[in-house]
Amino acid sequence: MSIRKRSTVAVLAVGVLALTGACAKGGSGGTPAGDAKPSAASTNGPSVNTAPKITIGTADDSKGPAIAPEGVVKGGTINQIGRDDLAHLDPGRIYSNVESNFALLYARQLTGYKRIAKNDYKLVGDLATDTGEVSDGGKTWKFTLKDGVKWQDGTPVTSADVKWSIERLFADYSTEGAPYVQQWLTEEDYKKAYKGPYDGKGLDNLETPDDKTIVFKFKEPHADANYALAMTTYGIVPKAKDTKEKYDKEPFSNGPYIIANHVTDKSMELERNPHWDPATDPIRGAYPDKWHLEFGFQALQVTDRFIADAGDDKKTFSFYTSVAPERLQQVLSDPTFKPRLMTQASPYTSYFYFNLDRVKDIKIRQAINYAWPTKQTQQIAGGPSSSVISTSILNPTVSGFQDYDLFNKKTKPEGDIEKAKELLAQSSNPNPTIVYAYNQTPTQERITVAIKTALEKAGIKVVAKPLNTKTWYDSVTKVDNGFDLYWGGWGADWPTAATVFPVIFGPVTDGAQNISHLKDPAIQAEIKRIQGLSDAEEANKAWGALDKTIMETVTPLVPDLNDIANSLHGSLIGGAEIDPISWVVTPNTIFVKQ
Amino acid sequence: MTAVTLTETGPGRRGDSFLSVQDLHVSFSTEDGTVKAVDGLSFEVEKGTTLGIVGESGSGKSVTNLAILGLHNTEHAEIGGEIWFEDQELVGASRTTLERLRGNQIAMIFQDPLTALSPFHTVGRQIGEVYRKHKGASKREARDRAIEMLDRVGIPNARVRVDDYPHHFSGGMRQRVMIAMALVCDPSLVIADEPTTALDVTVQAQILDLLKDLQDQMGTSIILITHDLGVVAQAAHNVLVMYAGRAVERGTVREVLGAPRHPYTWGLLSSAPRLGSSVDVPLKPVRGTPPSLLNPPSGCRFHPRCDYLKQVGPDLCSTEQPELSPETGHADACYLTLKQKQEIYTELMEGR
Amino acid sequence: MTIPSETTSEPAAAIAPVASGGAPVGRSPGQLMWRRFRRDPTGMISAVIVLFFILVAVAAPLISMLYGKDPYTTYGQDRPDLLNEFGFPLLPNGGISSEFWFGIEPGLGRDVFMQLVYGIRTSLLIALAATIATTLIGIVVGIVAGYVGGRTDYFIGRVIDVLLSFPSTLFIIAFMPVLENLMVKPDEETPVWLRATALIIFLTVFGWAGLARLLRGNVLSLREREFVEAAKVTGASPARIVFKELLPNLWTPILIQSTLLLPALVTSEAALSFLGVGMIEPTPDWGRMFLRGTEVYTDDITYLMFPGIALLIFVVAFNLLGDSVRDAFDPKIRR
Amino acid sequence: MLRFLTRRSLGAAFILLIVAAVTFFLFFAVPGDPARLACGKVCPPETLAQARHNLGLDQPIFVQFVEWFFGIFAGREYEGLGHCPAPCLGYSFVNREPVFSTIVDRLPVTISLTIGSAIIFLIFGVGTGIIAALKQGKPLDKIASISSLIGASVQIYFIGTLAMYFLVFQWQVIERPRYVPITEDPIGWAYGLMLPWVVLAIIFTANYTRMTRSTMVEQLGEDYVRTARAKGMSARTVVLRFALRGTLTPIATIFGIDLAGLIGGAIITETTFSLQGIGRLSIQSVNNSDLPMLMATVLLAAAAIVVLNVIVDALYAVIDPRVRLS
Repeated sequence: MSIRKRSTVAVLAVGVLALTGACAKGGSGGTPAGDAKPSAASTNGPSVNTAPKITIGTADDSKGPAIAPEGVVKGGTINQIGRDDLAHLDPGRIYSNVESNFALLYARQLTGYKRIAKNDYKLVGDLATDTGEVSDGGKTWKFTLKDGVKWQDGTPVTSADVKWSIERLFADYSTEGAPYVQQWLTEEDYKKAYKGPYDGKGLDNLETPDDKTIVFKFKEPHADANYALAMTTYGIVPKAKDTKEKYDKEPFSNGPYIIANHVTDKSMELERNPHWDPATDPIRGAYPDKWHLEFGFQALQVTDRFIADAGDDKKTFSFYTSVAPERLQQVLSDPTFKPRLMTQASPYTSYFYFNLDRVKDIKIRQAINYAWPTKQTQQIAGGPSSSVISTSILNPTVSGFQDYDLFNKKTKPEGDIEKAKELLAQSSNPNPTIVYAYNQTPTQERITVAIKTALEKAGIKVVAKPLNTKTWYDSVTKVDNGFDLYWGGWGADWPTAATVFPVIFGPVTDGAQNISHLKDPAIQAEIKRIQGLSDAEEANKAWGALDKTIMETVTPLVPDLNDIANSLHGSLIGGAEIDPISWVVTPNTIFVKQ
Repeated sequence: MTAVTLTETGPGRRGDSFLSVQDLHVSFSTEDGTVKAVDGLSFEVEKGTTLGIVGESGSGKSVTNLAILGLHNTEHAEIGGEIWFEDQELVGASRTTLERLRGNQIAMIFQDPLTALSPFHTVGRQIGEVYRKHKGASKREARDRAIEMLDRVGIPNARVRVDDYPHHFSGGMRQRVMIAMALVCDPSLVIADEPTTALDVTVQAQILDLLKDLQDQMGTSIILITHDLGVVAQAAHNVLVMYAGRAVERGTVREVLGAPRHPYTWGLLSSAPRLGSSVDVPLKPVRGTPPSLLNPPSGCRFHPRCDYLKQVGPDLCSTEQPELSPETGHADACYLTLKQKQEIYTELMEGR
Repeated sequence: MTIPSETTSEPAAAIAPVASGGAPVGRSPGQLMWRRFRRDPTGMISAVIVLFFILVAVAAPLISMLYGKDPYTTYGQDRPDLLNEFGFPLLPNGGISSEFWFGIEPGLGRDVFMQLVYGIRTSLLIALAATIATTLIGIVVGIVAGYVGGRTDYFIGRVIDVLLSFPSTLFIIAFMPVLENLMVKPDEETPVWLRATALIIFLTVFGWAGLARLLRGNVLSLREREFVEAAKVTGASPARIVFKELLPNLWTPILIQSTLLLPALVTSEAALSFLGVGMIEPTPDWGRMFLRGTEVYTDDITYLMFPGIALLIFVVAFNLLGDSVRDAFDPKIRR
Repeated sequence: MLRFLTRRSLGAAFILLIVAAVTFFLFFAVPGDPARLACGKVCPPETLAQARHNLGLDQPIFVQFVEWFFGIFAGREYEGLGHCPAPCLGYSFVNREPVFSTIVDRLPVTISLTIGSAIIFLIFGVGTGIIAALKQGKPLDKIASISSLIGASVQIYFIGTLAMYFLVFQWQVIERPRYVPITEDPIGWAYGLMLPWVVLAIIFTANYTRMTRSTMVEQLGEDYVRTARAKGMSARTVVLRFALRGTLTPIATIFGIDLAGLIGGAIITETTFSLQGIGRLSIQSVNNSDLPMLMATVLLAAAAIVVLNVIVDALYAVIDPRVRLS
């Protein structure tokens, strides 16, 4: 009995399946990118990018309660869904923007940013009565604690707690936090200088004359110490309740909420802290009664739940999950989502740095800037609605930013090949070879293809070096890394250019941030000069001007695109806004409509 | 020598014999055409007697008996003719009636005990399940019955061995288990398909004696299929010689072995060594090879291998198919006259 | 006990010729296999499809020349009228048009038809190389273990056990960088073949154990057979025994296993690329097309259909061919 | 049987030790320093050294392995994180949670995925195989062979994504798959995992149909099956008690391998349906250079393979009494 005949039909069946499958409706029309019709996203482009005005607030501004958003409703339970659980809850071990933003709910610092109105912020005293008194030419900072600031068990917050919180950052278990105040109090490699307070020895240049006052005595003048102390790393921890490593799991709250329970990677509940007094807190609104957070959801899952907006999802938002790329087109072209859509450009900056030790000829660097396939890379990253073309070193959100377009990236985003060829002709090597190293993710792989095609059109040979996602950062930050061009990003820890230029053009050592190895004496002198200026306004204006001079005289980098975060929230969520400084949805103004 | 035409299959039963096979046709459809394995076979079995069916392999012996039990796969096999068992017609019988019959009234013993028993079940279970199925016995009763049957067929300390698996038994023992399994429901007919071929001579004798004793005790009639004349001589009452799907000679053991009338039977006998004959007389096997059943030879199927075509006359054998005659008693299917048959046979005998 | 043996006797005059067919003609197993294979329609059809795929892979540059496009140029980006602002093809059905027969890739805008054609090359090359390597190692180790026996057999047996206990996919994902790092030379560009060799090495390392164990079993049983002992008795050297006696008997299981192995390796290569450890841009690769497809399927399902259907037909054809070869080679094994 | 089990489990333990050792030492050959991830954006050398010490990476690799190994049996003392109880697989580099509890937390998802799909593909696979064998050559046999052929050639990430696209998004026939613990809501559990089960089953069913069909056809030709029919057993008993019994051995072999693969974490399925199982956990451990988690997931997968091998071998003896446990 011939069994073989039976499978003749198999081949035909497969053929039929192929025909039906291929002509299923796919592709999706929409406006051709070419004719640059301003799409929904780009119209609100400019407002997305206005710099938040940050000024220093007075003692009066430091008084609570926080300014409420219109239509605010108190009470109810607010839900949050996202992918990752919070890796650290101990303020001293927090450095990422997501964890810092979340820490606002249970940890307070000496100073903080008070929201006056959209894009209008003031640095005010949080636990401190004001933003501190500076003396001794910027070396000594004195803060006085407000009355009525208490821990969740009712005990008052004392200056001893503040001193302890700073000293414990030197202990061996705490390695993740920011290093600034510790370095200013001791030396660059602060962990060598002091081993933490647990053996009874404290820092002598950190004085507590009485329960309410704390005095910092730095080795050198630091005009923006009050900004630095607003960082979550310097959140205050109770001396009596410090459980060292375990504190990272169960922090003791002096903020509006207490962490009721936490199942790692699954869920977390927060309840009100009875001893938190709104009158002492100018920053946090704390309108909902309860918080319920859930983790483990991919971007696509979160987006679909917000699109559906069913049942409890109406009272749900997500701290940092932006609309999944697959849904961007659907969400942005449908006006009904507008009231539930938050859009905010990234405060962080990213560049394609040249290795100035290897790419010595400025003409070549400028030619590459002209030939850069900005539009193509923008298209790969999801089109004009998910990233904005940037032409400067400073991010528009940094105070003192001045806009300029030296290499007409905005007028010819697809790359000006003729201008590039012209420059290359005048340069020392008309068709140079560039070793371009990139972090090997699927998107970066595709962007590399676009860069290679564009630069090769201008006669520049590109040698692409994929680096494993884990080793990419280490190998790029080595001084003699053997590459000519590589991606690098930096986020200002507080919104002044003082934390940008001195860092990305600072000392050139392995692991440091100055990966373009810019050692131009004139530029470094100018940076030193501006750092010394005491008046903030004047300093910011000078930083803005320096931005343009660096790009004109050195062109150490090609500015990368600025990502735009588009994220949705439930229809019954009010006061939801992506904080322009931390680029995460702020918990201070959010509330649940009944 | 008139060709006796058999009456067409009459409506009612023919003869009062215990089992009557009438004009049985069994053919299989294969890729290369239809194989006519059994082409018009008729025979009878009397109650309590043993019928030996003899023939070369491929002569349709086993196919016939599988047809009796209706074990052929109906998709590929067409079965014609009638089989009457007591007063039940089997070819047309429904599946359920056949199932109720098999193992209960008609049982079968297979040739190779090594593969015929399930390796996965204990001997007791395999015997017991027949008893439970047909007699509705409980597990306990079935097990006792199995032990009793194992004793009967001569397996030592049956109470222990009942829980052993087939591979724990030797070839002979396994055949005894087969027999125990066949006879557990006291069937009235047992079909033994070459039960002793796979065994050595000493065990073969024991098995045949066992069958004989059981027949005497329970009166079961037996169909013994074999290609070994010695076995037939020793165990059977009547003999049926088959060749290429048809019966060529039938009669009692004494008639067929004593005074065979069909050239093929002569051939069979002359190719079997005789105890008495002298050692250096060469055995004379039958010339040629068994015919292909795809397109069997015309006329008498044996004519290509028969030495006596001349005596019958010009090409009668190769055109007309001889029928088994006479109706009852010692019959054969050959155009040679009775006298010619006796002369040739006696001449053959002197030669030995 | 009459054994119907064939003897010629004098009065043979009237013997009719043996009724069935002409005298049997002697044929080598190869010819027999080919005759059975030719008579099997499915086998032939699948062989044609497989040949078609191989032909397309070999003639890819020719097709690219005739079709006028190549898999590397990003058409969608160079010409503004192809992709909309979100990077998806403007025309429906994934941008299928007379110019781009299978449409264009969302984002980079490369031609899907050419990606598929060159994709066959990548998958087939890697899978073929890995199959050959796996089969060779499998044969050598299998025979050595089976034939030599004793301590080496025990040792090889344990190595096989350990190898089969590794979770291979997870292992490849975790340790691909290790192999890559060993082979990369800092200055020049990472060559395409580097990633391919790494893949082949990993696929082979985890592939040979199964075949080796199977062949060891076969060799163990063959070793006991009389004809091998006979060869030994005649003083044949072990090498002669292995090549002249054992190997010819192993061709059937070897061929059967390799026809099974090839489609399996094609799918695992695609799976590894899907998981991001396979071939990297810009080498066209089906697995990576799948990865991209699953990212954009909600907006452009057609892009996912092409690699899906292509791989399905490719693997079905191979499986069918494997079935027919197995059947032709060893009809006793009823699938 | 006992002697067999002890001898084989010793062998299994030995294999697991080798797998663990190879994974452990190979981990340190992967470029990149895991400590770097546990240090902030700006990471001065001393802090990096501190981070490396906290993760125990500053000790020689061999010492780390020995400590890790004994940790499993005797538990381990961690500086600052306290005692990690007996089956201590260490603390994850990422969230400093005991790895063992994370594995225990994620295992139910993978187990549910495994059990659900296994039931489906066993029943349908073997079932269709039997029917195809009984109805050999008939149209039903043809359909079964075609579907099993296509099923065996289809890829999870293709058919899974298609199922998601058509069933979940386009026609909204079924909700997006998610995991609901069976203890809380059994119906929700089944409903949530139905789609992944079916998709997984489609691929595996194909193998079982082909395997059962070919072995069953062989078994039906066996003498003892004919004897069974000759004994008057009903067709159903003949197939299920006799013929099927013979096909169990090859089915057990491939079932052991498939089950081990599924327990080790169906990486692609869990990614396609975004289920937080062991598969996803293993990928995360690779991406985050999380050594303890990687060791745990690799060990779990290897243990599943090895244990199931022993079980399958023991099963052979149960299925076929002729097999003696050598």
